[in-house]
Amino acid sequence: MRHTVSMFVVLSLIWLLNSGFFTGLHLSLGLLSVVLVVWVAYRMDVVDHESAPVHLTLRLPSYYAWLMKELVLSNIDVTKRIWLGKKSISPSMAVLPLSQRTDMGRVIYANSITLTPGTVAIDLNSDTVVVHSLTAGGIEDLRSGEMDRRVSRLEKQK
Amino acid sequence: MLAHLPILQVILPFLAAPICLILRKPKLAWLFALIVSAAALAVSGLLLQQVYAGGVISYELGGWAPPWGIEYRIDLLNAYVLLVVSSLATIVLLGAHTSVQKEIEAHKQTWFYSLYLLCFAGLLGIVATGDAFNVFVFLEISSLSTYALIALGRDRRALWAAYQYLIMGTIGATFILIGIGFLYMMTGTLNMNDLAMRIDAVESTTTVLAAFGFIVVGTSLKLALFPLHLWLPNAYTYAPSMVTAFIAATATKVAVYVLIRFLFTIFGESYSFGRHPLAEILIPLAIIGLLSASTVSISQPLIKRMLAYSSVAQIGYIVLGIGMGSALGLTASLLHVFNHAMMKGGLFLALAAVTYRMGGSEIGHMRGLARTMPLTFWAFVLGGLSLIGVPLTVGFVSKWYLILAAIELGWWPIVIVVLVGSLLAVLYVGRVVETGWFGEPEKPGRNEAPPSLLIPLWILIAANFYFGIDTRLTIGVAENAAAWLMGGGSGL
Amino acid sequence: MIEQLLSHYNYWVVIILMMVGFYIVVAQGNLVKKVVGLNIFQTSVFIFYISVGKVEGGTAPILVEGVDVYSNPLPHVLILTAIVVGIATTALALALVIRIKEAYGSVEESELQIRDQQC
Amino acid sequence: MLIATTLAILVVMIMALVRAFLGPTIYDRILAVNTFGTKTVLLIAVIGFLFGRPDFLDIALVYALINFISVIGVLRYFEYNDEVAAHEYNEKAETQKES
Amino acid sequence: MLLFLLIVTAFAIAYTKDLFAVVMLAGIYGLLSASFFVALDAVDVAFTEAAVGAGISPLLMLATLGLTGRFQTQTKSRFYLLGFALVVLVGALLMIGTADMPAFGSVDAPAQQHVAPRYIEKSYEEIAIPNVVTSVLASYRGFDTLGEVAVIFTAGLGVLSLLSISRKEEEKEGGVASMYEHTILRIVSKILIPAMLIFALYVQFHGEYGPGGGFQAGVIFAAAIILYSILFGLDVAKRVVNESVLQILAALGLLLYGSVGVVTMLSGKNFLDYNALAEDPGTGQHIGIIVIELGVGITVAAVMILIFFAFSRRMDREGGA
Amino acid sequence: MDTVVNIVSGACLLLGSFLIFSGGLGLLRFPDFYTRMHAAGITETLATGLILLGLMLLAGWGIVLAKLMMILLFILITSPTASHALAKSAQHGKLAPQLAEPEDQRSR
Repeated sequence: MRHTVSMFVVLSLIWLLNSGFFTGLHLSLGLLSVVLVVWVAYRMDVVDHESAPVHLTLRLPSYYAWLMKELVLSNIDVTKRIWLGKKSISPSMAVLPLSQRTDMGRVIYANSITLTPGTVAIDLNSDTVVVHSLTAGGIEDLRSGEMDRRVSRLEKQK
Repeated sequence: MLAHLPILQVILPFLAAPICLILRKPKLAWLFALIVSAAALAVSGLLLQQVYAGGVISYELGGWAPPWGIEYRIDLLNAYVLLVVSSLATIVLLGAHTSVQKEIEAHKQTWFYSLYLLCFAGLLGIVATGDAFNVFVFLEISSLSTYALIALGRDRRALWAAYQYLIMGTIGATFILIGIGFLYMMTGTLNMNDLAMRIDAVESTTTVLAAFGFIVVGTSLKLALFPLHLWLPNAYTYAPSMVTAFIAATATKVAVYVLIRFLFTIFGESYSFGRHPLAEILIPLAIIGLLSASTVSISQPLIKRMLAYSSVAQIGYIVLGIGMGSALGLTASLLHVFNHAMMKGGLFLALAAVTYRMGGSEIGHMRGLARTMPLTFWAFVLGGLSLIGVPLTVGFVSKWYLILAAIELGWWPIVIVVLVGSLLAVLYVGRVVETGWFGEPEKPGRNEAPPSLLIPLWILIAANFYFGIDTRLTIGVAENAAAWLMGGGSGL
Repeated sequence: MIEQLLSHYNYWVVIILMMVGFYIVVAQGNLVKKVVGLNIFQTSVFIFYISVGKVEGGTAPILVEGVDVYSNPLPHVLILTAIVVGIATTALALALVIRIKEAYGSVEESELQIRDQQC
Repeated sequence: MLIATTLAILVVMIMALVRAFLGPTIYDRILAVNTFGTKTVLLIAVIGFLFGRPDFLDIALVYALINFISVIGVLRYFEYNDEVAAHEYNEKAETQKES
Repeated sequence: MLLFLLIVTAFAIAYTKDLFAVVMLAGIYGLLSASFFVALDAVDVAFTEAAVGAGISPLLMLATLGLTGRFQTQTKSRFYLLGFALVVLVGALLMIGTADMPAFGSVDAPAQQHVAPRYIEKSYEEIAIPNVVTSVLASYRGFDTLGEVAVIFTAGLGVLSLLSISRKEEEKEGGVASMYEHTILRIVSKILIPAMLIFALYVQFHGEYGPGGGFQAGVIFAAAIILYSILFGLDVAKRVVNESVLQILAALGLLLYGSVGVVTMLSGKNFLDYNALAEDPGTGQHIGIIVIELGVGITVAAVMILIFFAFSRRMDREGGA
Repeated sequence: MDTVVNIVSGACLLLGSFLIFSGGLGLLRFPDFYTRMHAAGITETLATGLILLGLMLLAGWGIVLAKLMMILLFILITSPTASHALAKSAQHGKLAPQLAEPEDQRSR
């Protein structure tokens, strides 16, 4: 039920933000649409903690703030290497452990890896992630495990 | 409701198609389709009557006055073609159930009727509309459904034929679209009547010339004029029998209508023939097509294919009439549109009956037909006579007018061409008749086609003779329409 | 001549696109590629129509305060319809291609012709 | 500034296009198409501002959406054909060795 | 600039033998032409072309390629030379045509003079919605749009009749490969799909104000479902949206559109004259447009999903065999 | 105030353009598929973010801002997902990355 409500809220928000029309007609059409979509989503069996991650909402912003910082740094790094040319890169691949317990957590972790330029998560298993990195240093950074810890902290205290 | 006749004409089969899909039971769908097309036939009869009584009918769709909205504009010419299309569609549909049951897989039968109605509605839409772009839309409805219908044929070559037709047809339609675009660019309107008026001012531009070229080539592709006819034989041969009967009788005729409409109404006779050597292009093509297709059809082992080539030849006659650019020639063409629809519809229905009983329509299947299926056989013979153009049949009437038109212009060689064409028709029809009469049947004993196929077949054959003798309706309408198109008459 | 070229440049481009598309349709043997060619051909016609509708200095024909030059909406409407027709044709053509592949085991025009003559 | 950005995006689009032509593997092409798609999204957004009608961002959103779906779709069909893929890879590897 | 890219892409398509790459390039071509439409102020068209030219049609082509093989054999068509001649001929005709054309973008070209200005000047008065394209599409030329829906419906039927298999055969078929084991995709799309659906419906109901409308909404809606079926497998998707229900929906959409016309006719006005729907013309037009756009949306979504299902079922069958 | 916003947004756009261009360059210059993917990555994260941010500043409060946010969010969610799917598929398709051993790198 919690998930249904949260999905309902999110969908309504999307509608309102897009629409910008607050007349009776549009609001009622919007309500109908949201109900329809929730119903379809129910049939699709996609309404659960994975599609409507309420429990994460509060912690996400601080994580994203940290991620942004990482993003900027790694962007600068990769850009530098592009201009420096082939010699400056040392592509490498590694299997890294991960400590998240839920799929959701793993996905956030893997996507964060991919999102930061210079590293791409290639394969995701239940306790490892295969990473390809533009530089050997990228792998080392990940190995230090800061990102891993932060993501794991996200999913704690359900 | 009488005021809404023009739109009812199209919208009846149009909306019946989705309903057909919902009905799900093939028999029910058939019955429904039949009732609807009979209603459409009635509407077209009423329309013709109204046009006779009160002149051109204009119907504003959506209540918007042309040229801002789309207009349906029924004059004598399209009322006549509407009648041809809806009567043929209804008659063919009458026999469809029996044949379809045998030729099309059970779970596809409702789709067949739905597509059939869409095709029918598309053809009617092309004819009824007074808006150039609307022609394109309905052209595509009818074409897409035709491709799908052809592909329902059992032989795998049906697929290939449908694909080829699709490619050619789409190129044709796109050419027409380019042409319409050019016209719009130069005139700023899409309404045919409006176009016709505004085109005079820009007549001398090369853009209009290019539009003219694209539209003529595009429609020629659709109507299978000689070098552009390559899609036709395969498509007709491998489509399900009923589909062949329907499209052979109507689809090319509607394309002819589109050509006439563009040449005479929009561009105007003086532009089409006065300014450009259209006659010098169309007539040789028509003649070559006529003679070569007739010759080819003599040696075809598949009777359906033979008739398909004969259709190409008959298109030759029709285009010949148009190419003359005279009122008499046009009359002959319009007559032949109607007459050819009747005879080809009849002949293909006869083949449908043969296919139904014998499982195929190769020359071998025709052996001894006179004994096993006498009624079907005689229907074929009589239809064949009409195709040859024996007096008392409709085939004679239209050829007679064509000859008259040629004599009027003093083009004697054309008279000879027409006669030679008839002679060739004697050969290819004669070959089938001979096999049917003298050949030994594989399985002796009477094995006549079921009445549900024989009735529509004989209706068409009878019509061949009725309109061959009582020519008041057809000639009257055709002459008036031709005169009007040439800018002489009043549209009555 | 140069002036003509400049003021009509995108019509010329459209012509080139049309020719390329048309060439793919008529001269390529692969059935799927023909369909792609057909798409290009049609799309070029769309571009042509839309070019006709463009008005110098105009904006999209959705009315707002303070703007009075709009591009011509009519070609847009026509092309919306034509795009739909195009995708409909494409879908049908591709369905046919799949069936042809199943029935003949090939989607090359030349091979199809050979296989048809055999039977 | 907007014009400069538009130009930059266009240039990157060309680069992606070049990558799509060159290949060499099919994955490069998919990558290029994906990049091309996101750049189109940006382009539409920027053009909207450039023409002073920024209220058409819906289109950009649709592009982003369609782009994602196509890439996923492409991969789905490619996995379906992955034997072909392996075959192609081997071929390419050989040609690379030769060169 | 964009045009130049278009040409390059078109030539590349002509010369590429790897059909997979051809389809990719065709997708790019779609995106390019769509961007070009935006640059020429045709936002609605761009919207559609993006969804169709870069989305649906490459997907369908890929599905076809999955079944028919990736590489084109080297042989050229028999009609190679003839084809070339034809192309040159057509090109020549086109070039002749351009000679007398009004210059690109010119304000006083005939196309801008006769019919079009009225739409811009009067449509707000008569129909009371700001998007002129929607006004013309749904009201002034509403019948064309009805035809367009019929075209889509026809195509859907055609594809079904070509690719369908009888129910008995269908039951025999086994499981279907899906990408369910793909964790990241699964979770991300679980979040995205509902958002796409709501976005589609937003597009559906705001066609009067911005770019968009029934057709675009239908395509996006279908795209979301298609994504779902790609990821979770055809069988699962079919359990969510039943095929026979889709067929009926496709028919109903068309009927809904048509019935608006019938209703207006019964209340004494012409076919599709929405003024018959309410006392006040503005309201009448608005109601009419909303209803017909809904009809368009339903049919388009249903047909697109049907077509995609038909294609991908063939693939699954092939894969299982 | 307006000028400040304009300058900041201009700066964002410029920087974004530079980054996006670098990414495009990387797409061309890098030696194999996997490394190119990283290059594409930078065009899709920070560069996109900056450009959209620049536009957001121009847009001011309103619906346009909301939509730009949505686009940004959407790209931030889908782009790594797509890259990941692509990489996984490439690996699945047995496309081996050209790995550089550190020593190897130096010797070149």
